[in-house]
This record gives sequence, structure tokens and C-alpha cells, in this order.
Amino acid sequence: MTVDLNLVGAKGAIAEAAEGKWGMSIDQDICTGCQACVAACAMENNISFVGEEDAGYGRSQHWIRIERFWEGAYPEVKATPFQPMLCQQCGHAPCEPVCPVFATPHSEAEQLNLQVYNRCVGTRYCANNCPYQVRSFNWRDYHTIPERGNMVNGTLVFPLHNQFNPDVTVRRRGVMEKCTFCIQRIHKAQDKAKSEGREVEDGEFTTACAQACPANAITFGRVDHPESLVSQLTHQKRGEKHLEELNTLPRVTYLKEG
Amino acid sequence: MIRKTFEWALSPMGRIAVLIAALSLFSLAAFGVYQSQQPPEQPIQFTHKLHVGLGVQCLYCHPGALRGPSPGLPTISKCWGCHQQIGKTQTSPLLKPMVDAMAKGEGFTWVPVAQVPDFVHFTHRPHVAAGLNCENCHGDMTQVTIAVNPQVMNMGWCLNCHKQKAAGDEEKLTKLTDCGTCHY
Amino acid sequence: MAVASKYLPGAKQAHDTHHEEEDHKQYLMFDPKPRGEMNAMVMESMHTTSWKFWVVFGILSVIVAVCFFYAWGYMIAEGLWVAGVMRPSYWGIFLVNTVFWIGISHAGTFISAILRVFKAEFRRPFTRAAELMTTFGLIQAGASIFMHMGRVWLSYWMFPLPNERQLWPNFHSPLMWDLLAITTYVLGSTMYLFLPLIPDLAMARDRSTGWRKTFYKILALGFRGTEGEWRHLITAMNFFAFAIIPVMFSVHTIVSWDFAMAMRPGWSSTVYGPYFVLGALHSGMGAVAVVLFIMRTTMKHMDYFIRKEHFDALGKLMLMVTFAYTYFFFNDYIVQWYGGDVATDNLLHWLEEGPMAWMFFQMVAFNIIIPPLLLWSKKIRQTPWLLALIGIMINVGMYWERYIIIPVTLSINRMPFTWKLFEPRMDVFLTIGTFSMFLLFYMLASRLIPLIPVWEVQEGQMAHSLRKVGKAHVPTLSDFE
Amino acid sequence: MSQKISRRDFLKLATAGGATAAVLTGCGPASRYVTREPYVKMPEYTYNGLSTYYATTCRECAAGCGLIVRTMQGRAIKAEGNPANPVNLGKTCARGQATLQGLYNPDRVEAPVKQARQQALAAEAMNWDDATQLVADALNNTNPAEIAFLMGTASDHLFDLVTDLTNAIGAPAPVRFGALSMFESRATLSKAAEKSLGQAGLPYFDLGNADLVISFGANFLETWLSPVAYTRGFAKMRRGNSKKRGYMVHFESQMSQTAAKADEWIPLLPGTEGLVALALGRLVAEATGGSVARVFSTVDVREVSIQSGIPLEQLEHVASLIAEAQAPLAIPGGQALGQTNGLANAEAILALNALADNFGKPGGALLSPLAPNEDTYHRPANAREMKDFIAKLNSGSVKVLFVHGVNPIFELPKALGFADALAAVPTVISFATFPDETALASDYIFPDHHGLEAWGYQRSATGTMQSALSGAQPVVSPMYDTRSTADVLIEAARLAGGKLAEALPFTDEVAFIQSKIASLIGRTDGSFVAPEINSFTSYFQQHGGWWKTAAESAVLSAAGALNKNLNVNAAVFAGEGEFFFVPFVSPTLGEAGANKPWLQELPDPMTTVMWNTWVAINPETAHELNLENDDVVKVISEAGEVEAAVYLYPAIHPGVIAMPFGQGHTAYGRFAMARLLESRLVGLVPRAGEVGDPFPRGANPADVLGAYFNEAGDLAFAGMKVKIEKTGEKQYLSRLESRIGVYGEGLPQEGH
Repeated sequence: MTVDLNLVGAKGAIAEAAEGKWGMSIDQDICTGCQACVAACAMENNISFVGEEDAGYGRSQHWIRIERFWEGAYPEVKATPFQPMLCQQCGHAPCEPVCPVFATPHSEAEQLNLQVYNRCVGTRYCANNCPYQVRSFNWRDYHTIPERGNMVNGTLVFPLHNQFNPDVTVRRRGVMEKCTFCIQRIHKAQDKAKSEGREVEDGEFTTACAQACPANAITFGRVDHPESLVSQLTHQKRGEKHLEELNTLPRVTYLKEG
Repeated sequence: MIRKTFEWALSPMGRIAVLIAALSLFSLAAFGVYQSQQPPEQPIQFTHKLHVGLGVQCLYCHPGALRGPSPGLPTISKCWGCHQQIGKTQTSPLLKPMVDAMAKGEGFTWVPVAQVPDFVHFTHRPHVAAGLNCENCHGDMTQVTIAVNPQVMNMGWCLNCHKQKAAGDEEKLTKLTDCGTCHY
Repeated sequence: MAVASKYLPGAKQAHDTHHEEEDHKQYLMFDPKPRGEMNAMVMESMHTTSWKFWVVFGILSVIVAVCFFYAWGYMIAEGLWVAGVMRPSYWGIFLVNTVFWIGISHAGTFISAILRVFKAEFRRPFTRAAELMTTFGLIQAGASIFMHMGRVWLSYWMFPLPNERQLWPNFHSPLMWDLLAITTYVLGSTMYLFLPLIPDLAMARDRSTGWRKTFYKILALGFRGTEGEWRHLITAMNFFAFAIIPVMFSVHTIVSWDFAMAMRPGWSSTVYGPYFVLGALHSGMGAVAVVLFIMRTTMKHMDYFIRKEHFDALGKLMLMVTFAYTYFFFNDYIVQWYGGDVATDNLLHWLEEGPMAWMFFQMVAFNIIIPPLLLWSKKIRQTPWLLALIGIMINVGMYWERYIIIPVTLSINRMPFTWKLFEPRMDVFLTIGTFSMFLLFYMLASRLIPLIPVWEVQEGQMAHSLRKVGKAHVPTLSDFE
Repeated sequence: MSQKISRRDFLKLATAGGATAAVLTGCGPASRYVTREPYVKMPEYTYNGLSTYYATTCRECAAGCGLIVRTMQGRAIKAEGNPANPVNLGKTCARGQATLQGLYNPDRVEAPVKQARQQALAAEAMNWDDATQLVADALNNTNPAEIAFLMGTASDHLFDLVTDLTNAIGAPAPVRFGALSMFESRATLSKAAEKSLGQAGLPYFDLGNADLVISFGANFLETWLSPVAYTRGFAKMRRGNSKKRGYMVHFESQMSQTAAKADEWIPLLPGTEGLVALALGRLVAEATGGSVARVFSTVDVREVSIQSGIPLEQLEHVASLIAEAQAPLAIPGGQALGQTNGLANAEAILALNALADNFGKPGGALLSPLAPNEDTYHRPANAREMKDFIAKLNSGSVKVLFVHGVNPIFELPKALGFADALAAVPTVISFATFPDETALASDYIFPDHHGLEAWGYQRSATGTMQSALSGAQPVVSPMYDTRSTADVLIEAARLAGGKLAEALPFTDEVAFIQSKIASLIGRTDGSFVAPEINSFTSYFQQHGGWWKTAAESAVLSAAGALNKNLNVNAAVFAGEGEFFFVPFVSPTLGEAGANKPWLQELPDPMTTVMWNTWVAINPETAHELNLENDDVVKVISEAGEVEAAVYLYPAIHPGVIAMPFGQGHTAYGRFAMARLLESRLVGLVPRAGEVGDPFPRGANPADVLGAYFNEAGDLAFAGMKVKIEKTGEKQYLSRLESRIGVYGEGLPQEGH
């Protein structure tokens, strides 16, 4: 099932047809905001940390962040439910058409928004156009800031680099990056299933954030398979998608309280 | 006026000067290309020709190609497994580095020839599973000593083959030409 | 055929013929000088270089070397980290500069092409100055775009070059349209600068010696001033004059689409196209006023060519553009405000009451409120330094406008958790570098190129005459083209 | 031509500078050729390009979560939870995820060093033979009574080994301590369990099966005891029971992360939690019409309402919730216990559970089972015992002090004077992996492996009702010239000979571990069965430990908790200040996370502050004191003072200020410290000194805590009163959240 959104036009009633392939549901009622997903994501995807000054200036590289607002005033004050915000892998993504070099193409095969690091020239238009503000830019070569390494016999050595996940490209300066729905895990699972001559099963693998979540608030899987766990969660009454009115067709469903 | 400016080039000596300049530029470029195409220096002049000729299968030394992304280079103990039974091993000057390394318990520093950049996530398994033979990409190893690439392994080369293989199958073509298949 | 000149004060009833002729002397077109003398004046203005020039030139060169080349090199090596860009203001001052310089560049084309097409006679002495602004402004705009890019060394990927990857640039992207439009504009406007320059270069060639002679010789392409050459040249100029007008409108419209096509509150506005074009003219006119003032005060003989009448006409033009700009300004803001969309409401609230509100209101005052109040008065219009001051003010206002549209508007989006105010960092140096480079180019050009299109002035003067109709002298224009 | 990169360097996990270039060619120009060196002899379970997974135990806190670590070509790539381990069931917290940043931290002690108590890590390395001999001599030549061992909170194999060793030579038993156990008030919990449940041990609260949770300061979603297990329970309580969405009420003076997840957060004055619990008990008893139990009978509800600052209606409302709930559960914890009346508070809160009759029942208060090879519950030392220990050090009766797995100079309140006491000990030997404050103040550092390079096992103290022993094994070969402390001690004992050698007759650490788990061989009630030690050990490694398949259940009686007189005295607060001071453990950093850069970069869940310490203060109060965000204030107690920047926190009692514990290191590596930067554009406080000079990052609230204890001997950490002084400086706190979008900063009125 492929829908050419450019042919159908942005405003058609195509949302259902374009439900996509991979999707995620996040239960805000049980998300405790513990940041385990943020850490897991960083560890899995070779995301660089940027240091105090840059982090305070909006340059942190988190691919997933947990939002929290306030309601009311003391003593009736309430923190709004923690809201993990990550790339929504829109079916009709605003970031995609604006890239001049096709560094943010839509994956027709996986129905994901890709970010091809080696093609990116760093115009940052995609990040501007992302209504969810979930793209992060490599403002500098954070991984090789000299203060992070040790001098060993005259060469600068970075012990932290030993941790790099070989399945994920390490990004250099001037490149946009964002959540990939752990596409390396998708590929690995698909490859494994194919080598065993079967389809990928629901729950066989999951993204790093969903894997880590102690509350199991994040569920990942095929939204086009009605029997998958994520489909069933997504179609609950308390499911909501963010900024749906912009017709971005987000693939992440937020389950609200109640 | 323009003619006047370039008058000197029309004189016989001028023509020769232009020719020399053009030739030296060309040869410089040719030298550069040649330099970049030189196979790297390897610790041992390993003869693929000989080994394949003796009937050693590619996958015997590079078994990873069946299972995952990287075929792997043989460990020195694997080399030794056969070579310890060959008398020539101890005498051949070509094999001396291996004998020494084995004695010291050290490995070799090989220089892989078929390389893709880090931002390309190439996996051997599906390619082997799809029925490709090693020589389809790596050339005929019965002809070479040290492995050399028979062609430039760039994206156009990948895509050409992907498109050929997926001809007529829309779904497969989508999958095989998807950016996210190799780049993530 | 004789028609009444469009700009002259008309057939005023006067009694004293002598005085009338004196009156008309204040207009360049009625104050002819012999061709040889005029050519000598222009050449002299080009050659007379005081030590002050070299001091300014030296300072600017140092600034360009440090603030432009060194700073840019450092930024390429270190990453954009040294500039102020961050989430959510992924675009910063570099694109402000781009839009600003493209805006400045509009003045040249407008004055030169549109006024030429409409035969506005007052344009004659300063078309060249305006066209130079176009070309040099576009160079700065282009440089700013490249500064903005994260991996500028790969910028050639934006050009549709054949490659083994079977990849094309994405023609869906407004940035691609932008690239094409700006490239077209650069080529077109450079050609359009060059064509009217040929006769003057030929004139300079005939009056120079040494390396200058060689220089002009090459550039003048062997122009001798024969009938046939003139005919070809005029045809080409007319062709370009008509061709470049739509390009000019399209280029800034397309620049505005970078914003208008985006899904950002405050950006996604259908009026952005004409609004940007008018904004560009607004700042461009101001810049022309400044340049004319500087030329007139610093270069020899320029008070002959650039007169009060020109400032007056420019002032009127500025007044008109201000009104048009005002119209689009309110069309943009009021419609957005009335829409009541939450995100836009947040944005307007931020603009009007946030920490950058001073800039917003200064922009409104500088661009909309103050110019008409001042430009209304003929006295002010005819005072060069005042008009230059107004020009600077409008340009500051327009710079603020772009600053508000890009980093300040970007501070607000649909995710309140990420709102953050942009802080300029090393981009300030680069901005200074760009401005200095523009000035440096201009100064250099003033020494190498006749800033006054002598032949155009002479042509105008030949065509204009006073005819006695009854007792009155009526200015006339004979159209001999 | 090309950078020479050898695979062996990857293997050694070490130091090749080229490695950087290889991985970093990522998006840059890849050098044309990189070199590769294959294994000399490939481990048989390793395939090229395929990952190998090892099960081990997370050592970031004492909870004992199981980990599965993915390794590739000898490098550890990613840590994930072990799905089989009953404590965490495949999940981890952020600290567990970041454990690799400890392993590959650039600031590790790379070889044994003679430290001679200097400020920075000594450059001169010793060799391990000398080091081991030194330990042997210290053990041999010192009167056993004058040897002391100080260890971390976790009850692990090393603790068993040291216990065996000290028992054999008659030295005092090892002391276990950690800041987390201090802030968790484990001694109080154990004592309260003993008094109310009738048995000492760590109580376990079965959140998952409760439908109403009343938490008194227990920050169980952050760091408390076993946060991963409790988070799982919380999720089940909320969403797991199909009938009803679980409801949660949280009493605490500031809105912690746990409080933020509660449906109702009720602020109260610190120290009144016990009274509130009693009042609730009385109201519930009255509402349900039964007789009021003895424990609740003396309380005056109206008085409690006034003292705690909670309106009477609100108390009645909560009481009605309890009365209507099927399975209510009350949890004591956090600052409710860190008071001078902490034990009474705990008992009062447990009495609420007794009233709901949920002791030992699903959804109620249970008692954590002992680990498989544990005979009695060994709790870590409480603060009063630490005070005694310090007194002992001060008296000069300790000649040799061995420190492992704990950093008391940082973790203990300064008022207890550990740093000074250390001066009275002639020989201090630290086994620290990282150059922390205590290690630098030692005579020698004989660095232990990082947890991921080491063998071991760890008892899970709580978090599951299955008795569990989590196994650890090295997932990578050691990065540096470090040596397992267990091996050092075994070897030293062999060198020393005599009783010592007899006590530890093992060839190495693994043999010792095998001896300790040998008792489980043949047991059929566990996760696997193995007939003999070798297969048992390999299963143990493969499964990541051994645990019983069935949950334990002890029959507990509620009678003791209800039928007694309980005097909840008013809490006593030390100091003259106007604010109650509430320190809490940073949920992202924990006690020892400050040197892991990604933990530093994780925003605090509530304030979203990264890389620094803040002082949370109610905006109204701040307004009165003329304080704004980022104003640096001095927090002054009778015990000391610290400086930190203000965060106007909307959800804190106006009379309370709160500070996270975890930062303020004066050592512990580059990420735990801040460095003077060249760029001063964001408005960080300018400081004197050269660019690049390190200075403490943030502040340590333990510096203002006094030596006051509750009835169970735990530190009354929330029992201080402080005053604050504006210093006039500004420290721009790096926050992830938008100050504009969340607080309307820069806009004329609050909000928008």
C-alpha cells in the first residue's frame, strides 16, 4: 500500500490510508519522566553531548526530550503529564520537501522520514520547518573536542569513542540529525527474519527508548498490522496525535490520562 | 583586440609552450589518479591466485560473509592450521612474517581493499543470500595476488546493480533504492 | 516628436525669460557641458584620490580580511557553533544579511530598468551607482547564504550536476528555486550593469594610459561608437531592461517563499511575495540615497551630476514606496492577528511585548511612521544629507524587519517547550565583514569604473531643450531613439 | 597515506588514537585505506561483524538490576536490561543506560598509584606486584583490630570476601555505606519493619496490585531503593489493572518527580508526615464506622491540620479516598524518614497499611526476601554508625583503612568530618576506579576494574519478591592496568600466609565466587538447575544470576502495628534559619553519576536543569526576598554553607528550599568538574583563574547538613533550617525547557 501524497494532495482524507508502517504509542499516564529513554537513545545512536554552555543555549542533541509544563499556582499547582517528544515520522512531513539536496527523503519502503547524513549540506531548513522541533544540528564536532580526550604518547585519544555503535553513523559538524525510529534495529530484525524465511514478529525487537522505558510507556511496532500491540494501543480512545491539524500524519500516538 | 592579446600563442614557440603546459597538466592529473588507484601495501604478499587455485573456498577464510555485515579476515591461527603442515612455510622468505608473528603470538595488520565509507551500512549476508558470488563484486581472485578492486565501489555502482536486480518488481525496487536501506 | 518632460516642473507661467533660463539651469538636463569637458570631469573624479580614501580603504581591507575571510574560515573549521544559531532559531543573522542584501540589490534594477523603461529622465546620472549596488549586494547575499550552510564545501550538491549517484537536487525545495532565481539575477544584473558601461569604458580607454588603458581596452570590447554598435547596444539594453524586471520581482518573491512556504507561525503568509519586493525597494531606495550623498560629497565634480533635483525625485520615489510598503505591512500583520491562531497569537504577543519589542516598534517607526512625515516636505527631500539620513534610518528599519522575521520569529513556534531567544555571536563579525566588503568593492569600483554614465547624461542633454512657445520657455524632450 | 589502525587496539579497548579517526570519518572524508588486524585467535563464540551479548549486573546503584551488554569486537556498545532478572525485567533507568560512560570514561585510574594524599591524581604508576605486597604487608603487619574496611552499599561478593577475611583474622566487620542508603533511610525502614511487621528487613511495597497509593515523601520513581522495579509497579497500578485506574496521592513539601506523577500532590511542612498519617488513620477509622485503633486514638486531627498546613477538608478528602479504596497502600520514604522523628513517622505510615490490613498481601506492604545465599539481612551502616566509625578513625585506633566503592568525603555530610578523620589514619588504601575525592585523599589507589570488566554477584535487596542473586561477569577485557580488588585481596592473603591464606584459599576471584554460589547447585526452585559447579557457573553467567521462580510470601501480622501507643513527636529542626532545607538525590545523577557526561546532559525531570545544581524556591518567597532565576544564593546552616543558583520552582512549599544531591565534586574527573571556558557569552559567572582551570560543578548540599539523626540512627537530612543570602552574582542555569514558553520569562505577565 503506497500513497503518493504528492498526487493525492496535502488536504485529502488520506490519513487512514497513509497510516504508515512503523509507529509508536506513548502512554503519558504512566510516563514518569525518568529520562531513561533519553539516555538509552543517546547510547544507542552515538548522540554527542554538548556541555553545559551549549546545552543551556538550545544546542543539546537529544533526539527525544521530555516536556513538562505547569498548570495553576501553588498550592493547586500541577505539572502537566510528562510528554516525550521525538520525531513523529510524519507520513506527510514538512521537513521533507524543503531540503534542497534530498537529505531528508521519505522512505517508501519503511514509511519513515530518513536523514541521510552524508547528503546533508546543513541548510537547516528541515529543522525550521519541523513543527515538533525535534531535529538537532551538529553545531560543531562535539565528539572530538580536545578536552574530552587524553594525551597518550603525543596522540589525542578519546576513550569514550569505544562506545560508538557501529550500526549508526557518527555525525560530524554541519549535519542535521534526528530520531530514526532506530532504523538500524529495524533493518537488523528484518534481515534476521528474512534469513529465517519469516516475517518480523510483533515485539521481536523494539527501539532503544521503548526497550529502556521502566514503565513500559513506549510501545513500538507495526501500526498497519491491526493485531499488533501498538495498533491496539493507538486506537484507544485516549490516543491523541500532536499537531494533527497540520496534516503531518504523525506516527506517534500519545495516550492521555483518564 | 582579443586576438592581439593571445597573439603570442599563435607563434610556433607559443604553440609548443601551450602544448607543454597542457601535457604537464594532464600528466600531473594522470599521476594523481594512478597514485590513488595503487593497491595498498600489505604485510604479506598473499597470493589469492595460489590459494584459490588450491581449492580453498572464499568462505573458508572469510566466513562472516554468510552471516552478517563483515566477511572478516582470517585469524593467524587459521593460516597456521594449514601452513604448519607445509614444509615450505619454514623456509620461504615470503612467509617469514607469518612464522615470526605466530611465534610471538601477534596478528597481522591487513589493509582491507574493498571498503565503503562509514556512512554506508553494507551487509554481506543479503547479497550472498540473493545469489551473488564473491567474484561478482570482488573480481576473479584466481587472477590476482593481492586483492584489488575490479571497479570503483561507489553509489552508482550499487544502484545500477540494485536496479537491475529489481527490474519489474516495484516493491523490491522501492526497497532496494530506498536511501534508508544503506544510509542511517 | 517632442513631448513635455515628465519630471520637469511643467510649463510654469513666467515673465522674465532670462530668469527662466537661469531657473532651468539648475536641472542637469538643461545645464549641458561640452562632451569633452564632461568626459574629463568624470575621468578626473575617478583619478582624484585623496589620502583619506586610502585610509578608509586600508581600514576596510583589514576589516574584510579579519571579519570576513578569517572569521569565515574559522567558522568553517570550527562549525557553526561560533555563530548564534541554535534550536529553535536554526536560521540566524546570515540569512538576515542575505535577505537584506538582496533587498539592497533591488534598487539598482528598479532605478535602472524600470525607470529606463518608463523613461524617467532623472534616473540618468545615477543608474550606474544603483546597478553597482545590485551586483555588489548580490555578492554579499550569495556569500551570506554560503556562510549559513553547515557544510559549505559540499554546496555544489545544490547544483544539478550529473553524478554517478543518480541524484538530483530537490526541485520541490524553495531553496532550490532561490538558488536558481538568485543565480539568474546575478547573471542578468551583471550583464545589465555591463552593457551600459561599454560606451563609458570606451570613453575611459580613450582617455587613459598605462595599465588602465589595457584594463579598459579589454573591458570595452573594442567599442568605437559607430552607428551600428550603438544600435546593437541599445537593442541589447532594451532587451535586458525588459527581461530583468520580471526577474527582479521574482527573485525577492522567491526569497520570500523560503519563509512563506514554511510551516511556521508568522511565516506562512500569502502576502509575503509583494511584501518582500516592496521591502526590498524600500531599503534599496534608501541605500541609493546614501550612496548618492556619499558620492556627491566625496568625489570631485559630482555636484554637477548629482543635484537637488535628483534627491527630490528620489525622495518622492521613497515616499511612494513607503506607502506601498505600509500597505503590505498591515496586510501581513493585521490578517495574521485577526486569524487568531494560537501559534500566531503567541508570536505577535512575543513581538509586541517580548524582549525584542523595542526592535519591532523601532522598525515600525523607521519604516512606516517617520519616512512619510519627513519626505512630505520638499525642503527635506532636497537636502541631501537629510535624505541620506532618512535612507540610513530606513535601512536600519529594514534590517530590523528581516531580523524580526528570521531569528526573532523563529524563537516562537508550535512547541513552547523549545522557545528561545536568539543571541548573535560571531555572526556579528561576519556581518561587519560583509558590510565592509560591500563598501570596499564600491570604493574600488569608484576608482576603476566611471560611476556616472556619461553617455546617458549626454544623450539626455542632447535630447532636452527649451523651446519658446509664445513668451514662455517650454522644456521639451526630443525622442531620437 | 593512511592512518594505521589496528584492530587489536580496539580489542584492548584502549588507546589507539587512530580509532577516533576511523569512527569519525563518519561523515567526513574517509581516508582511503584503514588497516585492520584480525584476532590472533578468534574467541569461538565471536563472529565478524556480529555482536556478542553478555549478562551482568548494573553497579550504578545497589538495586542489583540485571544487564545485557552488547559487545562488538571487544568493545561494549550498549547496556540494556536483562529481561530475565526479576528485579528489572529487562528495563533500566537512565543511570544504568549510561554505565558505559563510566567504563569508557576518560578519567579513570589507569594503574596503581602511590597517591600520598595529594590534590590531583599522581602521575607515577606502581606495579601490581608491589601493590599486592603492600596490601599483604598491611594485612599482615597490622593488629587486626586496627584494620578497617569501608565499602559501598551493595551486598556483593566482595563484601562476602572481606567479611570472610575479617572474620578469619578477627578484624572488625566491613562497613557498608553510600549516600543513596543515607537518603533512603534504610535503617529506619528496617527498624520500622521490625517494629510493625515483626521482622527486620527491607519492606517492599507492592504498588502493582494496589489501587490507591498514599506516598509520604517516598521518591520511589527516582532513586529510592529500586526505582526500576517501583516504576514498573507504578505503571501496573495505573494502567495494568483493567478494572480501575490506580490513584495516587503524594505528601511532600516539594513536588518531586514522583509527586508530579501523583494525581494529587499535597504540600505539607516537613516533619509532620507521621502526624498526617495518624490523622488519616483516625479519619478513615471513623468514616468506616469501626473502632479507632489504639495507635490512632491519641491524635487530634484539627491540630494536625494546623501543624502540617494541610486544610482539614483535604485530609478528610484523602481519608474518604482511602476508605473507598479496595487496596490502599501507604509508603513511607524520602524526607518523611529523614527527620528526627523519622522512625515514628515510618511506623505511623505503616499503621495506615495495617489499618487497610494489607500486610503480606498483594498490593500491600511486604518484606523483601533474603537473597539466595544470604542468611540474615545485612543493612548498610546508618549515619550514626558512620559517625561512630569516624570517631574511631579520629581516635587513631585504625592504622589501615581500605576504601572500596564509596566516596565518603563527598557523600557524607561535611559536619561528620570524614576528611579530617582520614588524616588520623596512617595508611589509607583506596580501590577506586575513578579519581574521586576519597581516592585522592588516600595514600594509594589500587584501582579496581569497572563493573563491566569485573566478575561478581550482587544480592538484590528489594524490588522483587523473588529471592534473587544477580551475577556479574566481564563483558570486555580491562581497558587499563587495573586489577580486581577481590583478586588483590586473595593474592595478598596468599602472600601474607597464615590465617589469611587459610581464610581465602582460592586461586582467584572466580573460584571464590564459585565457592559462594556452590550452595545453590542442585536447587530446583530456581531459574535453572545444574548438577555441578562448572555448568552451574556457566549457566549463572548466561542467565545473569540465579533466582527463585516463585515469589516468597511471609505471613505478617498487622496487630503489632495497630495496637500500640505511638508518640509522634514534633520533628526537631537544627539551626536558626527561616527555611526548611530539603536535599534530595538527583534522579538523573544518583550518588555517583556526576562523571558521566550523558547523565550530566540529561535534564532533571522537574526543573530540566543540566550540568549544575540549583536551589528550588517558591516564586512568591523569592519575590519577597527579591530573588530572581539564576541569582546565586548562599545557603547557610549551622553546619556550613553552599552557593548555588536559584530556580523559581512553582511547586514547593513557600517555607522550604530544596537542593539536589549529586554535584559539587572537587575531584572525580573532568565531567564532574566545570572548567573555565574562553567563551563567556552566556553569562556564566566569571571566575578568577586561568582558562581551563577546574572548579566544582554545582554545589553539594551535604555540606550544609548537620550531624542529626532519627531514632533509628539515620541522618535527619531534612531536619535542617537554613537561611539564604543573595550574593549578587548570577549563574546561568542550563535548562532544556524554554524559560519563555514554560514560565513566560521576558513577557510582561506570567503565562500567555
